[in-house]
Amino acid sequence: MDELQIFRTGVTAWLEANCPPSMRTPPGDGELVMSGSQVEFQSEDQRLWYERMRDKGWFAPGWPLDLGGGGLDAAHVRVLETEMTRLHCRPPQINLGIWMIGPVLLEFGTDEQKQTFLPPTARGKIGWCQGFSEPNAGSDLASLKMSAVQDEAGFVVNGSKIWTSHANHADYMYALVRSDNQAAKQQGISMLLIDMKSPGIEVRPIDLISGKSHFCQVFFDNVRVPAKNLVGALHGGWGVAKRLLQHERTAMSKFAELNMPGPDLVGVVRRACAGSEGRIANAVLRDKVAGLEMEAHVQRLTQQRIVEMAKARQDVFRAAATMKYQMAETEKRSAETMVAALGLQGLGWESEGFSPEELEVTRQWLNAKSLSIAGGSSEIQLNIIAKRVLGLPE
Amino acid sequence: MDELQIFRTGVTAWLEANCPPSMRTPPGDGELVMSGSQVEFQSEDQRLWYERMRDKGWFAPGWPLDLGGGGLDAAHVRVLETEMTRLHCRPPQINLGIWMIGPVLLEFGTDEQKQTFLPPTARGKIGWCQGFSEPNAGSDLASLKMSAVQDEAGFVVNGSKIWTSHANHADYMYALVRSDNQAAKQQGISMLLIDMKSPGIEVRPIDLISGKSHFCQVFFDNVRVPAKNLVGALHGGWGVAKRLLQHERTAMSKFAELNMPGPDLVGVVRRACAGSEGRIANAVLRDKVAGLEMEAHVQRLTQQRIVEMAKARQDVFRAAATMKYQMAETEKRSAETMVAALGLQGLGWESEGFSPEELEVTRQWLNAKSLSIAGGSSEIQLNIIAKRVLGLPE
Amino acid sequence: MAMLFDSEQQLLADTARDFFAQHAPPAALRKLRDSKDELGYAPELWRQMIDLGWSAIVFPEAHGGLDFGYKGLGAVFEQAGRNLSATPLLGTVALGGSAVMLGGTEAQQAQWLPGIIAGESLFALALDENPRHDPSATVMSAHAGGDGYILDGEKSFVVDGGIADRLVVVARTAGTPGSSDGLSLFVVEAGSPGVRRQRRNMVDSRNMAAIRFDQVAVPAAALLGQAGQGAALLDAVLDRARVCLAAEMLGVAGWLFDTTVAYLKERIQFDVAIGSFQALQHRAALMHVALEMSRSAVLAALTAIDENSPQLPALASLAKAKLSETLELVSNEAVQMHGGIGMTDELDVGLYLKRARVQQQLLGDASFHRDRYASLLGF
Amino acid sequence: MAMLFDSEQQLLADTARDFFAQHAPPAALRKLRDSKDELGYAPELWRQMIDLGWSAIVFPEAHGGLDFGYKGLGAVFEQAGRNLSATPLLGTVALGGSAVMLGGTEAQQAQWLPGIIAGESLFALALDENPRHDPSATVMSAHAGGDGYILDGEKSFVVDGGIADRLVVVARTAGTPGSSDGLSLFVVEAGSPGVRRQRRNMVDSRNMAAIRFDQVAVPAAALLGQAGQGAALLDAVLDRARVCLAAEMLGVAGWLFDTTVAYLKERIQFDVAIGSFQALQHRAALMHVALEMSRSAVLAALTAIDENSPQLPALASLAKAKLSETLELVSNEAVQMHGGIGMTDELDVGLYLKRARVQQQLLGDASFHRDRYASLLGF
Repeated sequence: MDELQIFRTGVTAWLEANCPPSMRTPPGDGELVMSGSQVEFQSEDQRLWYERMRDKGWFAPGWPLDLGGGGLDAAHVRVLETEMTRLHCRPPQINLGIWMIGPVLLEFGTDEQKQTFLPPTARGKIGWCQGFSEPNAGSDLASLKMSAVQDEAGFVVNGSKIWTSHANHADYMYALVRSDNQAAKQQGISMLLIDMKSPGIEVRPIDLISGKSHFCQVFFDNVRVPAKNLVGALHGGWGVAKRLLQHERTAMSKFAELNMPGPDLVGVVRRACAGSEGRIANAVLRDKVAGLEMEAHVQRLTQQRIVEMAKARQDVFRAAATMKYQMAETEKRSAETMVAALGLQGLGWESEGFSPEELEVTRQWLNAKSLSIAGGSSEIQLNIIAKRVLGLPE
Repeated sequence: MDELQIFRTGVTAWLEANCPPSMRTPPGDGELVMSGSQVEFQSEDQRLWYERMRDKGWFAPGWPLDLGGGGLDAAHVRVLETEMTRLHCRPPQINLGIWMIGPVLLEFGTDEQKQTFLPPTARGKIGWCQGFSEPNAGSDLASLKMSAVQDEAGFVVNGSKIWTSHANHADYMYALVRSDNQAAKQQGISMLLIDMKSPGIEVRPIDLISGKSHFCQVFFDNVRVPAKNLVGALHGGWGVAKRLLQHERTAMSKFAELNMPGPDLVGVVRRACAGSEGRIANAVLRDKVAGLEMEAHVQRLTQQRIVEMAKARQDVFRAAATMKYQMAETEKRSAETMVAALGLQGLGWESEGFSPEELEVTRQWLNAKSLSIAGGSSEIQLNIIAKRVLGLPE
Repeated sequence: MAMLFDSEQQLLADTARDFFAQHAPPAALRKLRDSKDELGYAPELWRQMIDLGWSAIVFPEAHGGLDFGYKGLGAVFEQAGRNLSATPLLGTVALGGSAVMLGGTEAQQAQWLPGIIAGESLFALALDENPRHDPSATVMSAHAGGDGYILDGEKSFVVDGGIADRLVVVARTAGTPGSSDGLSLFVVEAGSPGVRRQRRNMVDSRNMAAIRFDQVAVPAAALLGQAGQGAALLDAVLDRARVCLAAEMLGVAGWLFDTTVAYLKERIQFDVAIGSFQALQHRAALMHVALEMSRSAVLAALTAIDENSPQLPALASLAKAKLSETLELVSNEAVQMHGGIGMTDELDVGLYLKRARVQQQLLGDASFHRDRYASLLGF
Repeated sequence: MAMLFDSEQQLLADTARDFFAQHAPPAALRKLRDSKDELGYAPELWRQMIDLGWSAIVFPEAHGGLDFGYKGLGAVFEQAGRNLSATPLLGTVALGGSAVMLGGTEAQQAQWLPGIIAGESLFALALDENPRHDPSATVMSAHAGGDGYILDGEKSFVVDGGIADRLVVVARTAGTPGSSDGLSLFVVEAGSPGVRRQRRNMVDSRNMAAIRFDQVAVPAAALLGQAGQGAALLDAVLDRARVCLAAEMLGVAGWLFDTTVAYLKERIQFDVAIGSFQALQHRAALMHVALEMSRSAVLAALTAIDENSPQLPALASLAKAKLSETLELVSNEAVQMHGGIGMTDELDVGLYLKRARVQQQLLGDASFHRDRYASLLGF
């Protein structure tokens, strides 16, 4: 048995002993712990699981031991993740500090920044939020306008960030700001770490068309940020951000499998339109559902093909560039089809007369609209395919 | 009874006496007479009807009497047309000379041009074809390249025209040529009348994906055109052409109703998928056919609305700009649906085993592809709507 | 001119446009929603509409109406739709009022129409028992009893059902569910013993109620038309309401489209207005095509009502189906083209999206009406 | 690696690509068409393919095959599709050969497979009696008689039916049309008394025949598998052929797409390449998405054959349906984006469009396979 195998055996044993059974079920909406200075637990099991993983250094298993991490190399981290997935362990906590800004600080941060921010982040003491998007900088992120004017002590920040998840509970924000108005778009941007308790910050939660959300808009009115909180070079924030967004993609793909599966198309339509032997009674609807299930099927197959191509060291870009568009559009159409199949019963907002599943279908329908907007809109995806895959001219 | 009413009564009586019953049925494919120096008749009735209308001066009822026309004003022409439609009289002949270049010569032509070309055209002695499109100038007509170099005697023409209907039977072509290479696109174009018997002209009929066609490609190799055959000002051909294309639109709308109706969607699908009581058995197909019939229905209603708006002197552009796109796309989808409903029986090319209707469905399916290409592609229609109706920016 | 408004109708449309924009814009609906208003509409607004004569438009002069036709009423519906104005117009006039007018005896009309016109009475049509519209599926029963009928059953989705004082109830006096034979219509006092109503909170805040009828006794005079022969009457009523609803949907789609085109011109990304991107231009153009076709369908159907055309059923289904498709397209594109901001409750686009889906389902969705259209045309 | 070609399969694909491009490009099909060639394929091409071993790919080594699997065969089909190459591969190998291999006894395999592999014998599957594929609708009868069976009936569309010397005929020994019980498969000599064949001229010039069987006597040894139990065998054969056909369609779609993208880059209108117009870019991108999804579906289904996966029926329907949809999209866009020139017979795009529609219909169109997929998944 090699060393990695021994490690795996140990991890499995430890997880089985320390991860409470209730933490080995898919988390419901809002059932994951957001770490930070004001962490809240919904159950004793949640708290136990959180503290045990924290004390093991496994919030950030790949970070150095002296920075509060688990000190594991990539191969060992993968073993830990694989075993957690296999045993259905929930992540003990969620923190953008660990997934996104942490790795960037490890790469670009000053020693002081590493010492100041990484150990408490790894121990769940600092909750982070991300300040990138602005009301007038969506698909065109580099057009952001939030200004940071330098003075002797650091920066004075004015402007607004939007779509900031959990900003109302976060301790720090890593933010892109415009530090040079004269430079070309991408060249005048810096990344700052901003204490959310600074005077001049106002956080306003955003209501979505589907109801309450974890998104916020954050307003900055002459907020002071010390010079030592600049990450990377002055005006070099765009490069740092691009690196950070790579981590985001990795993190997203990890979390994609996490969520409790929503209402499923076939089940919902079948219950709404029950025919004989479990079939969908309405032939037109059945044809439509079959078409959508097939779209979901080919995209799962394509996902599998991409994984195999990557393993075989083939260029995956041609295939991979299609996934976001395909998934978003299929998911939106499936949600529309569920609502249509439920009829008015799929269009309730709250209270009596609607089942939890029906209300969930409605919420999912509305939420699904964001799939083709957030994280690179469908239009951007098509542009990328046209230009970078097909090589069509400007 | 006013004068117009008296005229109407006379017209009706004359038509009933002179239009043979067989000329009062919808013309089949290729059953209309193309006039010109080599006119051919398929029946004695065709010849009779042709000669009677010619002698009446009603090939070109609105042209002056001294130019071979009928000498009628617009109101009387309308009465004649209305009565012909009402009595289902076929047009006695088809000639672009009457519908398109004739009116333009009346407006822009020199006296000599009028005297030379209009009387014989009105009597069916000159058949015309239109030389506008070129292999590399489709949607972007103004980028045409066929060159006309001036010398003392007139012009020397080199290049090629494509999509020229009936060029192989025509006596003359009215053509757009590039007379000035240096000028801006639209400013270097002239219109010439070209004798198709000139040395250096080669006409090659075009086979379409649906089979034989009346389209040709015409090649010009140092073809000489006398100076007197220039229509309008030198380099002023673009303005003349724009005017001419307005006549084309009028003519097209007149001829739109003419053609023998093709296979009808409901009938074809119903026969292919017969259910009980004349219904379409396959629910999915039925739903699709209903959707397409509805599209055809709303476009007929919109057509009617446009007519009413025009009568009420309202601006019809917002509504009218939609029609070409809507009709082309609906027709194409209907044709696809008929082919799909017929299965392999809708995909025969010739000979035994396929009924005439089935072969007609196949031809119509292939021909329909041109509806969104010719006469302003669907993309051009959408551009027009976006820019000129909605005012979206460049 | 079948497909145009005449000058009086146009005047009415203009008046309605200004009226709703001023007195009942989307902000008014938002307020009703956020305050969880019990009524779900503003009685003072309805009073103003009464004063403008809008409750009287379609009814005969003999009973105090204006006899101005459904085309006029459609003009009002379109503008109400454009502003998401909460009014009892659909339940009281298009559904309930039409039922009384078309099915009632002179005496019944005299009994109920003046109250509707004067704003003293609100009506609703209690029909749908399932989440998907299907009149022939009616299970609710009415059998002879007392000095009239005893009604028993449950209605799941009754537009304006919670605020109406009188309910036109569709019940089965004969036949079996699935057949349109045996249906009858009754006018029932909402306060009758055995009637229990529960408000349903829809995603679009439209007034909707579930109503349970527990052995509810009504007099014989409550019957509209012939017992067991109600299907034809019901169809006539529904087609009128479907067309009015389609007109309302045209207003919703029109607002969404205009707002989106305006946004395309104003929103800057990559240093240019996003409306300069050809892909978005073509999609905007497709919406325009759909909207022009939709307008023709609505106008033709409204005219068919007023001309008593035998084409009405087909045109009503055409209008409802086409508007449902157009609205699905336009509402989805509106959200997508607005990007992130389109996902927020703060922007009105979301309100229109939600209203759109409820309208699509009400009185039969596109699929229902495609099927009906095909049946009517015999294929 | 279920979704990739291994190095041997890739080598085969590369060889096939070069081979068909060189020896059987679209111009070759055009020549067969314009000369109204009686055979509809070039025997010398088939001979070369035999020499390359392509008729042997899927068959067991025991009978002279290569036992290389359908994934390899799929690679050949894709390239044949890309070039519109006219070959007897579908009828002889994917349909007829699969039937003998899957349904034949050792003796039957030994009797027929070597002939197929050596190019001495051409097969076809005589199944469809209607213009729309529907195996259970089979009416053609086979009843015991002579020293075997007497076949009677008519097959409307038999791929390669006119050139085959042996026909695998699906006939009903029991049961009624509409049921899949009672079907049986027989290998019939095409020259048997009572067999009359008529070539059908399809829009895509694909080899197709109508075949009449008039009291055709076959020996008992002509039966493949169990009498009356042929449905499962037939399904297994059809699924293999459907997947091979889907691979061929992938080649057709790929050619159309590549050709169109190249044209978008080269065609100048309004002084720029039309491929710079964003509306066309987005439509090209949509085609790319559809093609990538299609490739995954074909590879997964080919793999499922070779791995004897219980998922094969669903994956075969998935592949055939998805490729039918993709091909309809891509072929229509190819014509539209080529503009006027796309309407001419001179351009090859039209040949691919026509081939596409015939492929879409063959062995079940998208609608057939969506329905089958839903049934297989139990909804």
